[in-house]
Amino acid sequence: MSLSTEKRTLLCVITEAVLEQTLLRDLDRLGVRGYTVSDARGRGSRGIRDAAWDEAANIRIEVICARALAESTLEHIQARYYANYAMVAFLQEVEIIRPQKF
Amino acid sequence: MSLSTEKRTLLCVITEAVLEQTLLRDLDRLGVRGYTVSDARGRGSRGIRDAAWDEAANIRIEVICARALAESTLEHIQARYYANYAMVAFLQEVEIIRPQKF
Amino acid sequence: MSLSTEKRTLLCVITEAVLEQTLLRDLDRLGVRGYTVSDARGRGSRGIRDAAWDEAANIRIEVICARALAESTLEHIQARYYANYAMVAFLQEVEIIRPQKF
Amino acid sequence: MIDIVVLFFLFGLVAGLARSELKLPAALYDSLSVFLLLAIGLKGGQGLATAELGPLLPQLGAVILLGILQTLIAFGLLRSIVKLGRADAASTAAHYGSVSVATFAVGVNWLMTRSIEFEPQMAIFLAVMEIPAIMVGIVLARGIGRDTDWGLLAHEAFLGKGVTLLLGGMIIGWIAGPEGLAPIKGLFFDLFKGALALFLLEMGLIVSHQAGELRKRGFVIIAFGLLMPLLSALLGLACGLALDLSIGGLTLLATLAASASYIAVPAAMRLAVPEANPALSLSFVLGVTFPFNILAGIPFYHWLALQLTGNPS
Amino acid sequence: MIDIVVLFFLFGLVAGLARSELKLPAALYDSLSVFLLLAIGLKGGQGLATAELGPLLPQLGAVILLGILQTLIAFGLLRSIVKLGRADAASTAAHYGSVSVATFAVGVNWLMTRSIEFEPQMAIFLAVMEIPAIMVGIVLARGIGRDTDWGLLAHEAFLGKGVTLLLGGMIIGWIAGPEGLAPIKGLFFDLFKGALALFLLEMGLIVSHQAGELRKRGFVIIAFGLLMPLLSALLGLACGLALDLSIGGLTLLATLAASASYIAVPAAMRLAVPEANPALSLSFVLGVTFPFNILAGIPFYHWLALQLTGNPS
Amino acid sequence: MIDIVVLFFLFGLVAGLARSELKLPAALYDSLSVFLLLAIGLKGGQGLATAELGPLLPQLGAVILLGILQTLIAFGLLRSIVKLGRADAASTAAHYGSVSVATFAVGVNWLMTRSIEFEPQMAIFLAVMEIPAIMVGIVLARGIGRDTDWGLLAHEAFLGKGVTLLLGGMIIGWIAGPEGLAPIKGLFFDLFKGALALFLLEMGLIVSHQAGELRKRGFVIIAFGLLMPLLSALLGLACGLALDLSIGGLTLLATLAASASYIAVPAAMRLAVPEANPALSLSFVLGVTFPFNILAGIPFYHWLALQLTGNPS
Ligand SMILES: Nc1ncnc2c1ncn2[C@@H]1O[C@H](COP(=O)(O)O)[C@@H](O)[C@H]1O
Ligand SMILES: Nc1ncnc2c1ncn2[C@@H]1O[C@H](COP(=O)(O)O)[C@@H](O)[C@H]1O
Ligand SMILES: Nc1ncnc2c1ncn2[C@@H]1O[C@H](COP(=O)(O)O)[C@@H](O)[C@H]1O
Ligand code: NA
Ligand code: NA
Ligand code: NA
Repeated sequence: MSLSTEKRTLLCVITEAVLEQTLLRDLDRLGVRGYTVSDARGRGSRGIRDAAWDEAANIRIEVICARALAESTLEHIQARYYANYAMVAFLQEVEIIRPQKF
Repeated sequence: MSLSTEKRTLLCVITEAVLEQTLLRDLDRLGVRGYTVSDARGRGSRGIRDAAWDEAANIRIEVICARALAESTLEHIQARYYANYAMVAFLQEVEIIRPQKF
Repeated sequence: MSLSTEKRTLLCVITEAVLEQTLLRDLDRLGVRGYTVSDARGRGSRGIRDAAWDEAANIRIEVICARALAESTLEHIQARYYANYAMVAFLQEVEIIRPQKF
Repeated sequence: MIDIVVLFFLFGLVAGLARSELKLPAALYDSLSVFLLLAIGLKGGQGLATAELGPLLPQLGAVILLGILQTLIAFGLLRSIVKLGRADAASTAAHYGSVSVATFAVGVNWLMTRSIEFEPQMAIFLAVMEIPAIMVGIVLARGIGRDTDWGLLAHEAFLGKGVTLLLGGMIIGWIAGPEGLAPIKGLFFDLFKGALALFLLEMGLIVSHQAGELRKRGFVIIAFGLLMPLLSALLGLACGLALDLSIGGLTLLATLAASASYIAVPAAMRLAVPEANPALSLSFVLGVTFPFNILAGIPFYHWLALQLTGNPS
Repeated sequence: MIDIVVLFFLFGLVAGLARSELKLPAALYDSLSVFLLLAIGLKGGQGLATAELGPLLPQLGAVILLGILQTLIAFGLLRSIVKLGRADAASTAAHYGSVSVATFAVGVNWLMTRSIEFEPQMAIFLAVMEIPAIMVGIVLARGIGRDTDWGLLAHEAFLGKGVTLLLGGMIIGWIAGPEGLAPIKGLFFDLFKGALALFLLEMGLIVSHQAGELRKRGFVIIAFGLLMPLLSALLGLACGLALDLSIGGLTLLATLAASASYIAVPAAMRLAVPEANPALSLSFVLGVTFPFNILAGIPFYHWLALQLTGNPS
Repeated sequence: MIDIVVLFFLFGLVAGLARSELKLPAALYDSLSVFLLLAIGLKGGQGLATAELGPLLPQLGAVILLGILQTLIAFGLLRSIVKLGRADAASTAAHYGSVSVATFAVGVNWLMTRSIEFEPQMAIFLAVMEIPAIMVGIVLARGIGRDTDWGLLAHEAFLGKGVTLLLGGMIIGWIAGPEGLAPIKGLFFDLFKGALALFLLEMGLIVSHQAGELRKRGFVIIAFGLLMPLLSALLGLACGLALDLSIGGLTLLATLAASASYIAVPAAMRLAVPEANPALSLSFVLGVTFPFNILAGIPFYHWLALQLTGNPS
């Protein structure tokens, strides 16, 4: 007998630490009910970001929500930040067990 | 020619840092053979947890294992912790190449 | 109307922190265009790695790229490091919206 | 005049309330707390090296009883007057029956600044009073014997970070004595007040985050958060008189009694009484009692000690 | 001889260029910057406690104008001669119109080492000059009123970490005065130079990472990065003469003017003018101006101050 | 009496064995190790500023040979008597041929506490002896020329964090001399012992984690872990006598020889000889040799030095 799960979408955004407060405010405004943030470093088209100091640090934001909200949030982020910031974002399917929560 | 991979399930639990030792002991007892922990912060139904001090810090635990074990572990966690702790958990499919390891 | 996304593969490697520079050099050489690194701790077949000091710390490397490159990178890593290092790696499907970037 | 370390607390509080972006690295806060615990332990142990240990055991018994008594009283008040549920009342009561290292450090600093002596065993009292309230709180929440893992809890209590550092520091200080400690005096004693100032800056920031919770429940939290430490301080003074402590010792024991834990107890209660709401307990302890004690309580307890011993200076 | 703290900077620079694996923990760098900001604020506030505050307001007006003027000049030069785009020119100009705490600290250290007095309000100048250039830079990039969230920006500017710590430290120092600060002198004053040395070690490492960008654009960056601080220093000296500052004060105001921000401004510009390339601005500021100021600029500005006041020692 | 810093080590060890929840923030441990390396380097460099450098080059040659010899002897013993595989024997031997900064710091502290002078170049010996054993270990594991990336390894060796900080500190100390260092003495010299104490507290915790491995292999690890440092100390004393060192210098060179690396070498071996088991080498080094050296070895090597020079005090 297998656990009854529901599908949700995980949106993951990796970007400059300086954007943290701004992005979290955006998420609030877009109706996201929860998020998780962790510290990271990395390399991409905008060069090496080694977290040696705040200017060069990355964060990793994860949001679990309904597909539609994940997509609209990603679209908002794309329109507003992709051009000017070191940023990568992707979507994944996840299974959760408290559907009313997300 | 593509790499031969096998499917496993990734269980990810985001919760209060104070639970770390307790949860890891539970995982041990439930038969999990490995896990990865990292530090995080976030927001959810139990408010903002900004990791300014230990009380307000989150962790992110990842376990890769067989579907059945992931489900039973998640069920155990749900039964024991969901009611009283800031906690989110989800499952994902992953592909691995050393099936005997997980 | 749903967002038009493309599929890519996320390769995630969890391993000893001492390998960081070596692995990132390997990724460069294998043609990977970006990666994200974060700090972690954990337990596996090589025992507890609690990050109390550098020797016992883990890292978590994520690479988003085309399936073929993810597989060949994983094969390289397997051949070169699996036998002697604390290491776990897995693949996942992700959806992205700037296909030329990955 | 207001002590310099308290000014740092107020600075953090105001900066936090003004929503400044000021943030100390978590590792700095952690490091400072390790430092303060060790320094307090070393100082206490050094004193013990030259003190008589004979009367210590009964004294420890007395302060343990003091902590238990406070917990029971707090539980009674929280159930009957504040009308909290069983779990929340038990958990909050445990916070008040235990002690706060930061409050103790401010008290020590207050006395040192005024060159008022106190007994070296105060640091042991601090270590010893951290624990019993936790046990009592759990029993109050659960009754005895129901699915609590006491082994685990005893481990948490006796081998938690705070108690380990205090006791370890004390034993080192006791073995080494003043002479043996001389080489590390430059770090652990000369920088104590500066480190305490920085620590209180972060405490101010943390306390400022309690404002939301406070606004929600308001009056009742403020009332209990002010009255309980006063009541506890009186019990502490009574206990101190019975133990024949000096003025400094009386002041510190009153401070210890009046102080409420916000590190060891919340962590233990989170695990042992998970259905209690940690934000509620912390709004009492951090939102009201901690600031009250360091801003007004300590001088007042000293004044009370003077009155009670017939030494009104 | 070269100051010891500057040797630490050179060490970091060389280690970084040689690709050493040397790295300081990020939390240490953060903690040191909190420490330096607080210490500078405390020292300034302590001085203010005994100074006349009458002439302060017009002085603040003067240094704010100085910062705005520098920003405008830098913008003009960057647009017309360096041929940067509007956003990059505006952003880089804001860096130069603002100030660098690390450069200021090296200047203070340079003067203290030589027992040269300076006015206590220099620390206020530092806090006040951090902000206006940010506003001007944004207006230069965008024009007035177009989708900038000024409320947010004012918040960033006045409640950013740097300004909060400087002002908080100053107010504490001012309230407590020299006597009140005595207990924390051991941490904040006696260890100032050692902490600055460690901080500059990391700065050297950070500056070494600018080498790539520098090599790419080379000459024009070096030219502007050297000339702009010289020009600014002259403006600073003129302003200082008008304010009737002492030799030490003149040197420090020239240093402040010559210095360019690499913490507060990059963060603010990143949010307010995102299309500007942060690596470009930092290659000017960190790759050229910062090292120039601490290696050669400060003694030179002092020499200039002596000449201008007819005190050639 | 036992040194205060060693008491901190024992405290950490006991707390770890008792499974206390005591943990220092990783950033604090890292910061302390940066601090200790810099301080040792500065102190050494300061001494060199006033010393004759003529005899230095042959001395460096001698201690390099000493390190190589130790590595070869350890390899022989580990292969023939302990019966380790080639990779494990080579890797462990490299640990013993190299040196431990923490052990050296405890030795320096031991001598300073007793006002025993030693040659300033000991800090250079420390830096120089870190590296050759790594090279020898790799050759022993692999033979020459087989797929080792020597360029990379040389980089690791000469530009690793430890060597960079030691050499950088030494050069700064040498340029600045005692006078130039005066402003940062408050941080780097006055707090040295306190910082070492905190560092050893964490070392105690780390060593306590070796208990499991030790229990598994037991006797042979303890035997080699005790005998090898004694043998090495004798070689070190012989070398020191040949170099005509003072009593303090003899003691420190014996300590250096007896010490085994647990930072630089494990990291290098992990990359260069990955098939060696790092837990095995560390159980020798941290489980036995490090505690032995700081608890009993150093005073014993000093006593031997006195005997050998005919100075039995
Ligand atoms: N292909 C990738 N896979 C994983 N992370 C990436 C990738 N590309 C970029 N990143 C991360 O995203 C950040 C910004 O990327 P970019 O905008 O390309 O500079 C980098 O600093 C990395 O942390
Ligand atoms: N929708 C979500 N997406 C990602 N992380 C979340 C979400 N909701 C909650 N979290 C994380 O889980 C923690 C506990 O959530 P909660 O129990 O809802 O307070 C939060 O502090 C966040 O770190
Ligand atoms: N089943 C697992 N699930 C998640 N992480 C794992 C698992 N097994 C191992 N790890 C992580 O990978 C590291 C190396 O694993 P190992 O090589 O098995 O010692 C561990 O320290 C963990 O951080
Ligand atoms: Na109490
Ligand atoms: Na400027
Ligand atoms: Na050795």
